[in-house]
Amino acid sequence: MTILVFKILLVLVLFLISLGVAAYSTYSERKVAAFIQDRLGPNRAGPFGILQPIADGIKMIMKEEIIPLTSNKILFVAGPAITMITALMTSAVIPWGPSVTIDGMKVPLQVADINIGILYVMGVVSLGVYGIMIGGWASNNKYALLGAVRASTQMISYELAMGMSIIAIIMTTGSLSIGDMVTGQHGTWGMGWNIFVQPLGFLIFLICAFAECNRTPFDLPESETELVGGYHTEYSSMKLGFYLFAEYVNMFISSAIITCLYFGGYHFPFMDKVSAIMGEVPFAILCVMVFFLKILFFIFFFMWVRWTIPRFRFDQLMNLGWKVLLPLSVLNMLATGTIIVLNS
Amino acid sequence: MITEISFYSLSFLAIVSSILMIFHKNAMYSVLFLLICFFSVAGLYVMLNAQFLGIVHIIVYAGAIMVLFLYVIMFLNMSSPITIRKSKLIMLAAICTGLMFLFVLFAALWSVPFGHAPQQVDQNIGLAKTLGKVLFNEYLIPFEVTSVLFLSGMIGVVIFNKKETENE
Amino acid sequence: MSKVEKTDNQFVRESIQNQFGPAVKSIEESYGMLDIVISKDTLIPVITWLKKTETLRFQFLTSLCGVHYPEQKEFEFSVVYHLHSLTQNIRIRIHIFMPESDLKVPTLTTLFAGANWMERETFEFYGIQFTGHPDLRTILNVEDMNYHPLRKQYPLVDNTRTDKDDKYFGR
Amino acid sequence: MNELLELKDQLRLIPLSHYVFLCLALFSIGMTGVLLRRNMIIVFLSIELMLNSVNLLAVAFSVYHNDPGAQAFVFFNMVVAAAEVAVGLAMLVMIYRNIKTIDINALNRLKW
Amino acid sequence: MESISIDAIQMDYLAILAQFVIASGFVLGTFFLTHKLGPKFKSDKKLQAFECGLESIGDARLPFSVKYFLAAILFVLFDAEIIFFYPWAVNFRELGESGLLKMVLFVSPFLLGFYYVIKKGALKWE
Amino acid sequence: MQPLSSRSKIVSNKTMSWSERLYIPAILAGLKVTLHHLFKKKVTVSYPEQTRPHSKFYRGRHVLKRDDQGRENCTACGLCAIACPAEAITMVAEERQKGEETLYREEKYAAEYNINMLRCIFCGLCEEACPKDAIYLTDTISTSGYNRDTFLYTKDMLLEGALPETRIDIQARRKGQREGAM
Amino acid sequence: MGINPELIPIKNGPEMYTGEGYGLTQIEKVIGLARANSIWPLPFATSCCGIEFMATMAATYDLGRFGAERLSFSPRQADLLMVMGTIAKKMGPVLRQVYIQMAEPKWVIAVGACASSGGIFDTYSVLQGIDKVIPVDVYVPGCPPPPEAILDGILKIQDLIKQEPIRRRESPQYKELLASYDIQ
Amino acid sequence: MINISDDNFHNDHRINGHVEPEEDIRQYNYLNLGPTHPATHGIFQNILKMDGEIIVEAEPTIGYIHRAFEKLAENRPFYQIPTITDRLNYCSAPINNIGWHLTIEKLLGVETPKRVDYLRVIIMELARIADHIICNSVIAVDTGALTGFLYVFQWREKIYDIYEEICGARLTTNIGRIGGFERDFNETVFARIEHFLKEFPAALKEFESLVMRNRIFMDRTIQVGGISAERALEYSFTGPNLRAAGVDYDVRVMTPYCSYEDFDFTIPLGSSGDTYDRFCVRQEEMWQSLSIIRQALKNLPEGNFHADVPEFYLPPKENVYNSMEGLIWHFKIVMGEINVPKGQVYQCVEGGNGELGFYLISDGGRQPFRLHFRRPCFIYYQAYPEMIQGSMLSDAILTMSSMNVIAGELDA
Ligand code: SF4
Ligand code: SF4
Ligand code: SF4
Repeated sequence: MTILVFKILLVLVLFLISLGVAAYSTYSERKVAAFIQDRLGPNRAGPFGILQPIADGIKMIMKEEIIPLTSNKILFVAGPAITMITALMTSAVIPWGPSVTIDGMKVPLQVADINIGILYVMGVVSLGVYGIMIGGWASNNKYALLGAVRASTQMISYELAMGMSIIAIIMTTGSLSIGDMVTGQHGTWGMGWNIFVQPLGFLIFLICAFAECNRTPFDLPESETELVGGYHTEYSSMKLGFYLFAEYVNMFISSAIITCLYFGGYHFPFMDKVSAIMGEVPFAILCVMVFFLKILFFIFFFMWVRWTIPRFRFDQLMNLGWKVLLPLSVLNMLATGTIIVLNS
Repeated sequence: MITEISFYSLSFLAIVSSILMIFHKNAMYSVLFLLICFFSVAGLYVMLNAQFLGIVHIIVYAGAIMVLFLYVIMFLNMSSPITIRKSKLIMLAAICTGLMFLFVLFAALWSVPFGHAPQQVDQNIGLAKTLGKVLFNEYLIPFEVTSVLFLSGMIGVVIFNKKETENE
Repeated sequence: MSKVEKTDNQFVRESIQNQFGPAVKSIEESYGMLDIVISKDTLIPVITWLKKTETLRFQFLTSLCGVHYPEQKEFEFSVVYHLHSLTQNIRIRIHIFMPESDLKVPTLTTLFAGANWMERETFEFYGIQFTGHPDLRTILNVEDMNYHPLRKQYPLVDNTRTDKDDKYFGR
Repeated sequence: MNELLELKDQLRLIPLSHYVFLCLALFSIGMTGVLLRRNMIIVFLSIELMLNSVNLLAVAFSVYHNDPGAQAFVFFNMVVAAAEVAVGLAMLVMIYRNIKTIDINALNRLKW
Repeated sequence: MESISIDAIQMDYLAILAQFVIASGFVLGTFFLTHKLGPKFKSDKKLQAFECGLESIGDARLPFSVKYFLAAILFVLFDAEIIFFYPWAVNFRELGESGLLKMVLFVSPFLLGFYYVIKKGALKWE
Repeated sequence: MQPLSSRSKIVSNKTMSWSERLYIPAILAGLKVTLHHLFKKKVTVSYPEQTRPHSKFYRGRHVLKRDDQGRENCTACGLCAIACPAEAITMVAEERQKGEETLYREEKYAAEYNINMLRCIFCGLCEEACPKDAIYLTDTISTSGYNRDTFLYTKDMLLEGALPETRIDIQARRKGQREGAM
Repeated sequence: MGINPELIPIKNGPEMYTGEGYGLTQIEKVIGLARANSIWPLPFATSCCGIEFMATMAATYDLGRFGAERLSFSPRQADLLMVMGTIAKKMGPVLRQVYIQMAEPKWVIAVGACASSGGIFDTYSVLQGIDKVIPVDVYVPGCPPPPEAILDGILKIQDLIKQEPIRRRESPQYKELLASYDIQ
Repeated sequence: MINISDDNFHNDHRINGHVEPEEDIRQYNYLNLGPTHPATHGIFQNILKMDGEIIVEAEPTIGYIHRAFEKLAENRPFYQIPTITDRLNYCSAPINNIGWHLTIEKLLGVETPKRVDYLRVIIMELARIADHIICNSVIAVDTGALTGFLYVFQWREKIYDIYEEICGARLTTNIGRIGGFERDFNETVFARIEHFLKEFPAALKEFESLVMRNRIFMDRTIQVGGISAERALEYSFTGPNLRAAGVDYDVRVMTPYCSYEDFDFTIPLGSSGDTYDRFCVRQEEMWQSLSIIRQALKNLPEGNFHADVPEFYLPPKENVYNSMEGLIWHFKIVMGEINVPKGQVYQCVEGGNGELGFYLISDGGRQPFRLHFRRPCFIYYQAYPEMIQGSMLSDAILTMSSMNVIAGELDA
C-alpha cells in the first residue's frame, strides 16, 4: 500500500513538474526567441520577467470565455480538455530515474512500469488528435476547421513513421516497456545509448516528434499568417491556454521520450562508479537530474529550431511524412533486423 | 473490492455509452460515446490481463478507426442533416427486437455452466511476446494473408478515390 | 522580333499622323512627351495600331486616369492614357475628351489586362463609363458611394457628415 | 490490506458468465442500433460495437481457458476491422458524393 | 522478460487512473474557475464566428478536400499494419532469420500497395 | 521579350545541389547563425529606462520660443497655420497692449495658440514657415494620453519657460538649419 | 444604421476608473499586475503606422519586454486592440466587428494621427478618429509615432490596467459606455 | 454620410461581381482572407473560392484604407504634397518624396546641382534597401522564419537613423524640398552611411544564409505565384515583380533621372516570375543599391545642397529675419503665391515597387489641378487572382507578400 501511496505521490509530483516545466517552457521560449533575435524578451514581470508565465496564467483565467453561438458548446469545451488531459497522461510510463527501495521493494521511479509502455505512449498520442479535431470542428469557423483538419492529418501521418521508427528500438530491446528500453541502454559505463546504433531512427523519430507537437517547421495548423489562429481561432481564456499549454507539455514529454529511447534516459557515463560511492537516494536524485538536463536540452533544441527555419507547406509536409519518412523508417526497420540477424 | 468495482463500473459505462451512442441524434456525439465505450472495453481487457490487446484496441479503434469516423462526419458535414428518422413504429419494433434478442440469449445462456476460473493462470498470456509467438508460428498463414488484405484495401481505397475525381 | 531602329518623338508624330490623319485632333510636345488628342471613337484603333505596329510597339500601358475640366464646356471630362514603348523607350500621352452628357469610352481591357482596375478607379472617381468593361464597379470606396468624388464640384471633405468635431481642428 | 489480488483470484471474483452477459448486452445494443438508425454512419458504428463485444468475449474465454490462440484471433479481428472500416467508409463517402445522402433507405431506391 | 507480479500491474493501472483523475480534475477545475471569474458580456455579434471582421460567407463546415480523407484512410490501414510489427519486434531475437523472412514476406505486399498508392497519385496534394 | 538593356543578369538559381536537397546542411547552417546570435550582445534599447539619443533635428513635440528677454516671439502671423498640412494649428491674434512689451516681442501676439497634437503629423513645415523664429519642433517625443481633449496643446503647454534655465535649447537645430546656405 | 457620433461622450481618461470603489484590494492589484504584464495585442495595422509597429516589435525596441510580443490575430485571444493607421469608412464596420468580438477585458489604443483623429486625411473617405466607432483608451500622437511613443502608449495602457477594478467590466458605467457606441 | 451601418458587409457569395451559382456554393469552400488577417499585411480582402486547399478563384476587394490622395493633392499647395506622397508607399517614403520633387522641378524648370542628385540617389537607394528589407523579410516571416526578419530589421532601424539625422523623422520623412534638401548632410550622416555600408552586407549575408538556400524555403517559393513576362507586361507590371519575370525594365536605366546614368549597376532578373525569383531579385537589388551608394559617396561632387532658386526654395531663416527680400520670398512661398507655369508633366522614378509615376496637370494655381499617381501596387495587384489560381492557400499568402503590395499605395 505504501507503494501505491508513493506512486500517487509521484503522480502528483509529476503533474506539478509537467505543469511547471511547461509553464517555464513558455517563458524560456520567449526568452530564447528573444535572445536568438537580439532582443531582451520579457523582463518586466518580476526580475528578468521570471513571473511572466504566472502573469499569463492569471490573465488567462481572468479573461472572458467566449463560446460562439454557432458552435457545439459541449464539444467546444471538450476539445481543449482532451488535449490537455492527453498531454498530461503520457508522463506515466516514463522512467524518471533508477529504482529506489521502498517498503523493502525495489520500485522504479516511474508511475507505471507497464510492459506495454511504449504502446501506451503511442495510444495516448493518437488520442491527442481528438482534442484538436473536436475543438476545430466545434468552433464552426472556417479557419478553425481548416486548421483542425490540417493538424489532425499531419498528426496521424507522422504517427505512422513514428511507430515504425520505434519498432527498430523494440527489436533491439525485445520489450515494449520503456523501463526496459532505458535499462537496455546501460551498455558499458552507461553509454550504450541507442542514438549510436539507431541514428536514422532517431532522426525520423525526432522529426515526427516535431510534427506531433506541431512545432516549426510543422506548425502549419496554427500558422498565424495563414489561418489566423488555426484550430484555436475561436478560443479564448483558459481554453486557449490549455491548447497552447498542451503544446509545451507535449514538448516536455516528447523530449523525455526522445531521451529515454535514444539518449539513455537517466544514464550517464561512468554511472556505475558514481553509484558505487553514493547512497541510493542521492544517486537517484543525480540520475533524475541528468535526465532532466537531457530533457532541457531537447526542449531548447525544439525552440532553437523553431526560431531558425521556415515551415513547410502542407503538401510538402505530407510528402515528407508519407514519401520520405515512412519508407525510410521501414527501411531502417528491415536494416536493423538484418544487422541483428547477421550479428547473432 | 477494487476488482468488482472496476468491473461493474466499466461494464456500466460501456453499456450506457453504447446505448447513448445509438440514440444520439448527432453523429459526432455518437462517435464520442462509442469512444467512451471502447475505453471501458479496453479497461476490461486490462482487467483480464490482456494488456497488449487492450492497448492495441485503443490504438486501432480509438486512435485510428474512430478518427476516421470523425473525418467522415466532418467531411460529409451533414450539410443535408439527417433529420428524417424512421417512423415511431419501426423504431419501437427495432428496440423490441433488440430486447427480445437479448432476452432470448440471456435465457438460453443463463444456466449454461461456463466453468470456474482456472486454478493456475498463465500470467504471460496477455503479453505481446506470447501473442507474437502464437502469431508467428501457429497463425503464420493468416498473418501473411492479412498483408494481402491490406494490399487489396489500399487498392480499393485508391480506386474509390479515382472514381471520385473522375466524377467531378 | 527584328530590331528596329530607335525612333523619336518626331517619328511617332509623323507616323501617327500619316496613319490616322484627321482623327488625330492635335499633337503637341510638352516636357519631352507627346500629347496626342484623339476623338474617343478612334481610341481603340489608334491604340491597337500603336501597340501592334512593329516600329512603335507601345505595348505597355503605364497609366490611365481621368481628368475633370469643369470650365471647358462640352469637353469637361478627359481620359488620359500614358503609353510606353519599351523597345523604343518612348512615352506618349493620349487624351480623349468628352462632354458630361456622354461619358462613355470604349474599354481598353481587351488590349491591356492591366487596364481593368485603372478603369474601375476612373469610373469611380469621375463616373466615366467604360463600355465593354467586364466588371465596372467601385473599387476603392464603399459600394454604396453615390457620387464621384474627384469631380471638381465635390469638396474634399464631405461637409454633411457628422463624424467631425471642429473642436479638434485648427482652422 | 489485501485489496490487491492476484489474477486468478480476480478471475474468481468475476465469473466468466458476467463477461458473457456483458458482451451479450453490447451485442444486442449494437444490433438494435443497426435496426434503429438510418444514418449509415451510426449503423456502421453499431456494427463496430457488435464486433467489439465478440472480441471481448473471445478474450475473456481465452483468459479463463488459458489459451493464447483466441487472443491472436482477436488481434486479427481488430486489424481486419480496421481494413474493413477503411474500405467501408471510403465507399460511404463515395455514395454520399453520388447521391448526396447517407440515409440507408435511400439506397433502396437506387437502381444499381 | 521476467514475469511481473500482478499486484504491481494493478497498481500501475491504478496509478494511471489516478493520473487521469488528477489531470481531468485540474482541467475541469480550471474551466470552472474561468467560467466563474471571467467577465461575461455576450451579444449576438460578439458570438458570431470570426472571419476577419466580416460576416462569414456560407457555412463554415464545408466539405474539405477529399485528400485529407484519403490520408486518414491510408493511415488507418497502415496503422493496423504497424500493429503487427509490435509482437514481431518483441519476439524478433527468438524468431531470428525466419522471423525476418516472414516479415519481409509480410512487408512486401505492404510496400507494393504503398508504391501503388503513390503511383496513383493518391497522396499528391497539388 | 528582348533585353532592353545590356546590364541585366539572372540572379535566381533554382536548381538545388544534392546537399541542398537533403535539408539538413542548410538547417544546420541556419542553426549556427541563430546560435551565434544567441550569445551576441542585444541591441534592445530598454525604453523607458534607456532612451535612444535623437538627432538634434528630430521632429517631436513643438515649443513656442521666447527671445532673450523672455518675450514671446510669435506674432500670430498665421503662416504656420497655413503651412500646416494637417490643419492642426489654430490661433487668435491680438494687438499688444501698452505695458505688455515685456511679454510679447512683436506688436501682435497670439492670445490663443493651439496645436492639436493628435492631428499633427510632425512634418516640421510650421517650423520652416515661421518668419519670427517662434515655433520649433523639439527632439522630445510627444507623449500619449487617455483623452482626446488633452491633446489640444494650448499656448501654456507649448510655450517654453520664461526663465533662462527653463529654456529649451534648439540652438543646434537653428544653426544646423541651412548652414550651407550662409 | 450608423451611430450618431454626436451622442458619443468623449471618454474621460483614467479618472473614470477611479470613481467607484477606488482603492484596489490586494487581489485586484495582483490581477491588474498580471494583466498588465501579459498584454496580447491584436495589431490592426492598416498602413504606415503599422511599419513603425513592426519597428516596435523588432529587436531595437522589443515590445516583448512588456510580455506583449505574442500577437494574436484572433480577437478572441487579444487583450489590446492596437489600431494603427488610417481607418477608412469602408474599414469602420470591420474594426467595429473585431472590437466587438474581442473577449473582455479589452483595451484599445489608437496609434498615430490617422487612427486618433484622421491626421492629414481630412477627406471624404477617412474616418476622423476611431473613437467614432469604438471606445479608445489611449491615444498616441505622431505620424507615425516613433516606437518610443508607441511604447509610451503601452505603458499608459499598463497603468490603466493596473488601476482597473476587477468588476469594472460589469459596472453600469461600462455598459453605458458600450451602449453609447451601440454595442450591447 | 458616415457609413457604419452594420449591413455594410460583403456577406453573400459574390465573386467578380456576380453571385455564385448554388451548385458551386455547395461544392466549394469560400474563405475570406482579410481584411484583418495576419497575412494581409496591409489591409485588403480576398474572397477565395477553394476546392479543398486549392484556390479556384479569388476576388480581391481593396480600398479599405482609401485615403483620397488624389483629391487631397488637388487641395494642397505644392510644398505640402510631399507629406501626402510620403504616405503612399510608406516603406520607401523618400523615393516617393524625391519623385514628387523631380516632377515639380520638371514643371518649374529647376535645375538641380549634381551634388543634390547624388545625395538624392543615396537617399533613394537607402530607401530601396529599406523597402526590400521589409518585403523580403516578410516573405521569410510568412514562410515561418521570423528570426531573419528581426535581423535585417535592425538595419532598417539604422537607415531610419540616417534619415533622422538628415530630416528629423524616421518613416514619413518629408526629406526633400523643391530644388534640394532642407539642410546639408552633416558629418554624422556620412559616418552613419559609411557604417551602414560596412556592416550591412554581413547582416544581409546572414539573412540569406538563413533562408535563401534552405530547401524548405526554396520549395515554398519556387513555382509559386509565377507569372510569365508576357502576362506581366499585359498587366503593366513594373519594378522587381516585372524583373522577376525576366524583363529588364528599370526606370533608372530606361529613363534616367537624378543622374542615374552616372552609376554602374546591373539589373537583376528572374526567370519565371515566381516568388523565389522575386525574392532573389530584391535581394540582389539590395546588393546593387549598396554598390550605387558606394559609387555615389565616392564621386560625391562638391557644391550646394539645393538649387539656387529663391522663388521656390525657402530662404535661410537669417535672411527672413533680417532682409526684406528674404521675408517677401518666404511669405510668397509659404502662402503658395509663387508663379507656376501651366502644363502637364509626367515624371517617373523607380520606386520600391516599380515605376512610380506622377502625372501633374498644373493650371498655374498654387495647387495642382490634377495629380495622378501611377501607383505600381495598384496596377499589379489586379493580377493577383490570376497568379494564385490553382495554388494553395499558403502559396497565396506568399505570393501576396512577395508582390510587396503596400496598402497605402494600393488604395491611394
Ligand atoms: S508661430 Fe511663427 S508662423 Fe506661427 S503665427 Fe507665430 S510667428 Fe507666425
Ligand atoms: S509639424 Fe506639421 S502638422 Fe504639425 S503643426 Fe507643424 S506643420 Fe502642422
Ligand atoms: S498617422 Fe501617419 S503614419 Fe500613421 S497611418 Fe496615418 S498617415 Fe500613416
